[in-house]
Amino acid sequence: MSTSQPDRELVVDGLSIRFGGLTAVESMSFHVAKGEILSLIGPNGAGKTSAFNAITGYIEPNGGTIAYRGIRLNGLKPSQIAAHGVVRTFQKTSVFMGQTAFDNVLLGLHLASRQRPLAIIFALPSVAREEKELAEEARRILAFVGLEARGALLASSLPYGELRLLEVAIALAAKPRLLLLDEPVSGMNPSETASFMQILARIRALDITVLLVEHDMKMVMGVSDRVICLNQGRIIADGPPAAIQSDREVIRAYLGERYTRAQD
Amino acid sequence: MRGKIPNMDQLLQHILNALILGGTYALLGIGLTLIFGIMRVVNFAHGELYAFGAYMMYLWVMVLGANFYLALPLAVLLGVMLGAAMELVLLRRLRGADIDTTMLVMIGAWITLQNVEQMTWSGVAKSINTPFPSSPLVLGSVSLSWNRLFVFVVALALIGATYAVINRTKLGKAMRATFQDRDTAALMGVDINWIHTATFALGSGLAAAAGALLGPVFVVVPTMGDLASLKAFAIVILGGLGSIPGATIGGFILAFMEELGAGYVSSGYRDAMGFLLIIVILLVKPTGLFAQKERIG
Amino acid sequence: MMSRTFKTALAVLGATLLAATASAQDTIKIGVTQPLTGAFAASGTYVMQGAKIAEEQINKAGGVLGKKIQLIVEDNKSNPTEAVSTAEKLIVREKVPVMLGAWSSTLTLAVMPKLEEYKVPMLVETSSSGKITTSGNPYVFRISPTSEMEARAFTPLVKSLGIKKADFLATNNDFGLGASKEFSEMLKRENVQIGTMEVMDPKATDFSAQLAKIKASGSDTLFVTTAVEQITLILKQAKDQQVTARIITTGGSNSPDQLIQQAGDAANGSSHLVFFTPWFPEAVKNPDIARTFVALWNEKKHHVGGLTEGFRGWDGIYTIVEGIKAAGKAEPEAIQKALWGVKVKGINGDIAFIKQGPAGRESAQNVPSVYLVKIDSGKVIRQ
Amino acid sequence: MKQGLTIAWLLFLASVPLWLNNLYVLHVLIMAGIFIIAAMSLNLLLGYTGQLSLGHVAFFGIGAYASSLASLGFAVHLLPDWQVSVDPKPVWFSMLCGTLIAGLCGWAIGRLSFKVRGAYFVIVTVSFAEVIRLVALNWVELTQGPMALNNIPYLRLGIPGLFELSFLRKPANYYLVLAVGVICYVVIRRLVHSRAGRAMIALRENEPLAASVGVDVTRYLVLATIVSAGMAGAAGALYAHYVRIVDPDVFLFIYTVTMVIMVVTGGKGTLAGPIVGGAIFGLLPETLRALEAPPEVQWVTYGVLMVLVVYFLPDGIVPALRNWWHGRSAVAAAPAPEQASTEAAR
Repeated sequence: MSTSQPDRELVVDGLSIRFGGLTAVESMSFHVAKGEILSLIGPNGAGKTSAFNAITGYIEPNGGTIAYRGIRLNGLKPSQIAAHGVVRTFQKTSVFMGQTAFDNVLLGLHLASRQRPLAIIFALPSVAREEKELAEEARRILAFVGLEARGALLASSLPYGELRLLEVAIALAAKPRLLLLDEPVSGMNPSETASFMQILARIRALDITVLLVEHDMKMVMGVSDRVICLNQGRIIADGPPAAIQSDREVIRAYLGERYTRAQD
Repeated sequence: MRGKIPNMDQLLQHILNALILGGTYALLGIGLTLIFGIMRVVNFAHGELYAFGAYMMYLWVMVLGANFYLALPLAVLLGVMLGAAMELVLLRRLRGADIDTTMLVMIGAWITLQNVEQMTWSGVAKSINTPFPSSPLVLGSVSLSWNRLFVFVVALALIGATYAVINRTKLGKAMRATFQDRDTAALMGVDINWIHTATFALGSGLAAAAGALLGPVFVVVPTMGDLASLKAFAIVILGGLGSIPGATIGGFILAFMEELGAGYVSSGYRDAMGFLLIIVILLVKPTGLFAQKERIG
Repeated sequence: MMSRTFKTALAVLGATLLAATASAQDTIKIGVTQPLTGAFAASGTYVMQGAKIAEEQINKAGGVLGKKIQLIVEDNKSNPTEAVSTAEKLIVREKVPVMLGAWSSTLTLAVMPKLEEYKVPMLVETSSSGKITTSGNPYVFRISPTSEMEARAFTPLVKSLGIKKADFLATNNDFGLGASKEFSEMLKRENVQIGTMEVMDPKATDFSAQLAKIKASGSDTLFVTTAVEQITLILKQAKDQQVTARIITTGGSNSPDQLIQQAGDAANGSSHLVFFTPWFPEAVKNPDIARTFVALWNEKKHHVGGLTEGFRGWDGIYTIVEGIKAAGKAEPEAIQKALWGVKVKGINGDIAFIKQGPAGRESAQNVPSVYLVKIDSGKVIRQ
Repeated sequence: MKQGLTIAWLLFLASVPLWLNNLYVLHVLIMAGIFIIAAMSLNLLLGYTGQLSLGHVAFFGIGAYASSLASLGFAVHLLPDWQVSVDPKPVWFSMLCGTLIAGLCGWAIGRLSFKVRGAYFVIVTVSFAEVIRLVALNWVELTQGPMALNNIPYLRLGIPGLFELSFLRKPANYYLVLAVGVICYVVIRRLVHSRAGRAMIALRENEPLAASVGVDVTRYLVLATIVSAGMAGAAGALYAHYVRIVDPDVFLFIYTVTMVIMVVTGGKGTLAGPIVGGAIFGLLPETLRALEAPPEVQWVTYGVLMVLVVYFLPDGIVPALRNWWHGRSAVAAAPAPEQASTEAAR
């Protein structure tokens, strides 16, 4: 088994997902290496988000295994998977709308905190100390994504681009070692996308492995170490961006026209 | 000793009672499940429509002296109108609100309606005269009143009519489409507002019919709707929220459980049967026994 | 209008505390807590109407101690917690020296700790639970019979009615269960076989399951204890299911007139234990008082079916007023002491109290009369 | 500043029995206080985790019954020849039992019922309360059924032979309710400003996202239910030893509805909301009674207010007041950018 190889963070083996009679993912196998940025691409309905949902425990796969650093993730709850360091964002903007940006990040810091219910009720000094540290940490994370000035604003009042940054901040607060980003720049304008790419580079510098699902080919080709192309639930290509760009099957199936469009 | 095997007679009588009771339970359940399935509204005021039907029957027959058979459709019609009015006034502006919000509004409607009834009619129980002979219909060792037989026949007819509306009419087709997928139905040109009003009116009419039928059998009191609501919930949960055949069968199952439970276990826990059933079903098979598709939350 | 609302608001905020200190009053207040809404609304209203008639009569005759009496009526909504609230309000805010209430045993039991707390006597007019007079509350004066007394009064009838086997159907509360218990124990002593003992929710309307079981038990008599609304339905449904056992209702909240009206010919043949027989006032101990009451009741156009409940209010108020007269002042402790000695000619009979409960803390209990009547061809007859 | 305000409020509340010698009003305040505690406990579940539990009165009733039974003692046959009997316990211990048993029931119910959500959850909780009511009504050997548990002893605290505090009179009960209320408030306040409370808020706002950052959904829902049920149980115990009678009617659905109205009107998910709502709806019945309105009017008022609140104050009074206050001060300080951003949000 390839799981034993130390540089393989996440190993997906023979993953199959079906909804009713519909097959979303068919015996898909791939791995994510430590420290890399791996992108999953493919036309709509290719099974990218389904694979994400299976890896992070939101749906139960019909077959195959998912292992993270040798730990089997199948059957674990999303919260348990997050506790192992595998954290995701969502395709549709997903933040805590009724809270301020700062509180959003504070909510995300759940795993970073250690308070026990009884300690909280009796207000032990350790709790107050930790609260202070958490607030500090939340400010740091907000600054990291460039939202330090927005902390006091309600999430619902943030513009779209900043909401997407806030999502990433929430995910970062959960201290991921493997971060799964589901179309993080969809709907962003080119300058927002450019600054997001910079943030991605800084995330990478924190030693966080990234698995990315994205339609924006400029971004995918710009940041990825490796790209996997899916079509109709199957992997049709796997390799460095340059190889994918020139892969005949990818171009034929999907990439060609879309990439040209993205160039415009 | 009356019969040769009295226990057999008792069982037969229980079964007969349960059958008769089940018809009206099903009527209540179908109305509630329709409203939930199509509108996603947990109608806490359902029992009040039931009480309303009974009070309208009382109004026509006992106060205004109308003919019993004429009063019945009139009471149901008034129930339909009240239901339509409630939908237009209370629910229309909450379209798209979450389920808890509509639930709170319906609880408010329930409390208001019940107490307005209490203010109008006072808490004293009313009884309604019927044109049926007072001696019962005797079938061998068991017997039942003509009134209950009439209730059972009309209830079955109304259930049949509801199935026909849902399956045979244009309105029913649009309702089914809305039930499956509201957005797609809207895209296909279904007038969602009209469907919602029609659904709530139909569901309310069925509840009012159950009340108008049972009012003369029992007595009419303002609080009669509470138990009716809770039983309707049990029936609907049993059959799966949104399933009409489920509600039909659920109505009969609940009636049998209550009747046999009271007859052979303990009559004190008769009304607990429904709730125990709800809890057990939801813990074992949360979608109900007859749910058509997975629908949680 | 404005000032009234304002004043009430102040009262609620507690600012009327100064105004509330009793100045020279020109009336003697008597607190009445009855269920005017909720499950027992009908009966509570009748008792209140009977009490109001007594108030009018007493004031017409010059009141008591040279003052008029004034009933302060509070609705306890058939709910024990509300009953406690009404007692609080009557005693603390209205400063009544004596109360009448609270219809059902549960409601009375709820109020009782308040009587002890504030040392105010209460005349109990309807409740039947033995607990009320045996729990050591010296502020309780009960004129209604306990289930046990009712059962004892019934004993001679067991033979004459020829009861061999009896079933019970009782509403699931102190009233119903207490009666089932006392009557079944009494019947067992009389060597009567006990069939099935069924209960029903106080709000239930469908008794088909219970009746099917009762029918199968093959008893000759069915004892039913509940309020008149459920009795009506039971009589009708028993007929539908051809239950042939003789039905006897206990507890005195059975209003035969209302049964005749609402159950029609299903009521025929049923017997009822009542504490007042307005159909033949000559049968009671003080027929003149009974006739006066019936006449006044009809004059007010109150529901004829309410007479058998309404008399309790009359008897209660007359007993209280007698107590105030004997006390010579409208103060709780004096009235409590004086009530022990009163002898009142009431509608039910002569009212006087005997001691019940633990020594030193006895409650007062009257020994009332009990009558059995029968409905025959739509008429109430003596049995 | 904010702390000063809280302390001023507390001092004011503590001073009430000193200047108010109208015992009836004090009684009304005690009852309102007990209901406010129950509403605060419901708010933890409804307001902070967003789960609409319509069986909350069950915990209140369980607390009341458990505490009463422990203080009165009981003997009950669990099997025909297996009798369990408990001797009367001191009232303070009984109240603690009531709280703990209610909390334990909260744990059990939470474990079982959070398998389902939304409409199903609501109906399960309603059914749960009804079943408990029917058990209280029919298990006569334990609960006395409809005959009610009466002569429940009042609380006495003290060291034998030295001093004793007895909670028979109203002022003492008022302080007891106030003390329990403050404790509950402080506990809730600490919880919601901690990791646990943030997890609950996260679940309410966005459950999938909360799970993705590691919030164990069931664990925190159950935790909220335990604390909430325990507090409702404490309120029930206070009620039992104050009113000194408990009957199966304490489980009536209408009390749950009253609590829900209190929380929703005051502002769910705010600390002050249930207190404001509880004060309004705790005092309203007495105000209406003073106005000699028939009792139906009270309920019609409840029903209509409930609908109106959902339409016009969906967040409740407290958030509305807060927004109004913030809006005013913000407009005064820097009108332009604030308005611009609200405009953008629309």
